[in-house]
Amino acid sequence: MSGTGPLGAAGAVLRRDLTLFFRHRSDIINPLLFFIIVVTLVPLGVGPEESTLRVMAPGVVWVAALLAAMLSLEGIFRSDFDDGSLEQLVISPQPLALLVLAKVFAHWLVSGLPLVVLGPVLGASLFLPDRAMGTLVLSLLLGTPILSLIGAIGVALTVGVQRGGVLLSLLVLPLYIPVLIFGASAVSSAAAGLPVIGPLALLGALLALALTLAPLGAAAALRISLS
Amino acid sequence: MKRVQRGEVAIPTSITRRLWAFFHRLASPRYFYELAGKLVPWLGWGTVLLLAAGLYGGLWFAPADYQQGDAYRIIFIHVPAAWMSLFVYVLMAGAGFIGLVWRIKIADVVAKTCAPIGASFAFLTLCTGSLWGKPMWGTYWVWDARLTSELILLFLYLGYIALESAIEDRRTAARASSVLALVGVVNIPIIHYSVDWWHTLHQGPTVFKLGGPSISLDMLVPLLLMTLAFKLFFFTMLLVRARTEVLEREANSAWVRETVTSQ
Amino acid sequence: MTSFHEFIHMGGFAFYVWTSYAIFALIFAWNVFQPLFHQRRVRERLARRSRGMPR
Amino acid sequence: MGRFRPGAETDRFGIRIAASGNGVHVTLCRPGRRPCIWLHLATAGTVADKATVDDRPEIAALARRAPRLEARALECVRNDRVLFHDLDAALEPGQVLQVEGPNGCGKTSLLRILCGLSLPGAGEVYWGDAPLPEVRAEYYEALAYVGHRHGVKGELTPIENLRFHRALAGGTPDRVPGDALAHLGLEGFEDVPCRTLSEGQRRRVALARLLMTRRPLWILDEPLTALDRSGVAVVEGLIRDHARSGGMVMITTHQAIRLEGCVLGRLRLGG
Repeated sequence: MSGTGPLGAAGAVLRRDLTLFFRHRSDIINPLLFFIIVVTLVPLGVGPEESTLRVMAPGVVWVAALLAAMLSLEGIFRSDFDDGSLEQLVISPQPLALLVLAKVFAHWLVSGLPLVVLGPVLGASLFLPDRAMGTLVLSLLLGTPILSLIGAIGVALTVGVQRGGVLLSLLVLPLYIPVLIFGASAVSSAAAGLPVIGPLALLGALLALALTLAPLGAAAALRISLS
Repeated sequence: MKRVQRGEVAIPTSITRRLWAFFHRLASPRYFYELAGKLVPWLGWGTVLLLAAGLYGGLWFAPADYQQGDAYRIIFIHVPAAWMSLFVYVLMAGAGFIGLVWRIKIADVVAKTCAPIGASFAFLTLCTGSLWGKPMWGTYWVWDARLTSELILLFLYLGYIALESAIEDRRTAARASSVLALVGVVNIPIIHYSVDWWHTLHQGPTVFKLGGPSISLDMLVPLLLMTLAFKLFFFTMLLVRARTEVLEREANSAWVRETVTSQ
Repeated sequence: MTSFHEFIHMGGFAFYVWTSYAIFALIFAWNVFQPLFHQRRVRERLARRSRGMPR
Repeated sequence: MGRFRPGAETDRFGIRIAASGNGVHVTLCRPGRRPCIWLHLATAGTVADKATVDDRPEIAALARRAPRLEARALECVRNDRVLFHDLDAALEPGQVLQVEGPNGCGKTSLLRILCGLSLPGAGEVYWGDAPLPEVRAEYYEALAYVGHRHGVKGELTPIENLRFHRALAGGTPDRVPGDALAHLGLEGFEDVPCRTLSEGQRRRVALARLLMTRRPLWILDEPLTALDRSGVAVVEGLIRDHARSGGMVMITTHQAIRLEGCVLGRLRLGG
């Protein structure tokens, strides 16, 4: 076997990124702390009454998850760009889109999945009814990969720009709106006992679209940003 | 001329060759600069005429609406601006795509100069929309599906302009923002659908029919005139901005030095 | 529209209609004059630069 | 801390987290099946490392296409400054081409264009008489590039860096990470995170990548920076061996490199 094929390379990228993330824990922990803090700010601002918080719970948890996911996007390409290993990825014979998908998957495992796990805990703190917990987890499970995938395109576009953080949020947030709408409405429908299959199906469709197109877009954006 | 059988269209090769030659020459910045220079006055006067006719028709000639009285006259700038803001974004994405794939410099120039005009249209749509909302819905801003989509479109424009100006190298900036415009144009229908879906979910469909069941002719004519006027205005200012951009990009070439110092 | 007074009054919605058209005029004016000023500035900069280093 | 032996059968189900000398690895063991490493955060010496390559086929023969790099009428403009214009260059197997020129004359830009990383303003790069965009995958199988930013991850150890590079690059494996590092004078530093190494040592780890897979074309952007005398000698030896066995090297450096018995071409850039 003359060296590993594309899948081997993608696996190597995934393992390397996970190793890097686990050796540099602060990149993982900070967005999660941000997620928790933002959600705890809401009752302080709006008032602790259960009635108001219960109505706002789905929206608050989803907006906080979206912001936390966006905060951690820098970690996908920034360190590779700084030390030059991003160029090695671009000139490797393996398809760049697949390597980007591996990097985004590693980033999601480290930043998106914890949001899914933390979601119900914070939902409960906002008096989200128990019957909505399942839908909250499912909607976050479908939604956070889309956030990472679309965010990867934004990060790939702004990787060459110094202080690209604010610019990244301006590019990426409008594209996050459909995910927010479907995610939050799925959870609020569940809270109200309404059927949730509609918004969740639409989230699944967005995920399918993002999974197929986003890596190609991010790969093209990377080649452009590096040139 | 080859005998044309029924049902088979034979475009004489001379026309296709001339068409291709035209586009090919258009790609050369100098030819584009001169052609644009000749077109701008004509388009400018056309815009002025159409605007005058449209405004006269819309503000003076058209009857008051049976529901809203004269407040509806804002549509004569609100609706054309909304259509144009979407049209310009799609045009920008198309020009970006051409520039990205075939590396035609003029396409990048057109894409870059489209953005500010499109953004101003989107902003105009939002302002007139909220001013129109006050008499109709009682508040300046209501999370109506169309207004929210327009607001998001404005953010897409601002994101495009911010990315274009953030990257120093001109060519990289053009190619990066073309990718962003393509991603944006794919997302516009999704955003539009999701906002409509979200709107109907929370507030139910707002029944708003423009001026009764069917818009009367003397309302429709000014609207079409204004839409044409907006389109012509857009192309005029696009060419003006594009000529400046061409001058800047071709600053090193001799013809630019000559045209700049000749005036 | 019959009289000029009615035209100004706009059936009670004068403020909204005319503010909208004022913003419309402002935005169109900006769209017309900003590029023209920019073009003049660019021409002057390029003229100075090309006179500065005649090739 | 037992050394991990792949392939050992286990009868009980569970996740074993073994912290070995250089990090943690999490192994998923399933009864009756080989334990599959679910999260492999560090690598103990696994069997796969000991791959040795006995025969050394002629390097140039590795490229599917007749290995010949050529640039025709290249032009590069960096924010309105023309760095070079109408530039032609060619590189044949067995040749070393040194790109010289003052700082800021576009040496790095030229190399990045030849690597296909950035687009030339005008002109075209040919690999085996075919334009680069058409044979991009083939070209990248034949190219090894060490740029100004050498691409060594500070958090990983040299061994991990090289192993990752080999998995990424694919192609016929040449030396084993341990040997490559030893060749570059990095014995004893194999398991130390690269951020604790000096800049010169990190540069050596990057250059050790060249020994990991056999590539006909090397493009090195100032490989001698931060290297001491012994490092420079090692790199010159690498280039000499590579060129002698039919490989091609394009190098930018300010120091004069001594390459006896190799065809050394010079390409002058900038005034």
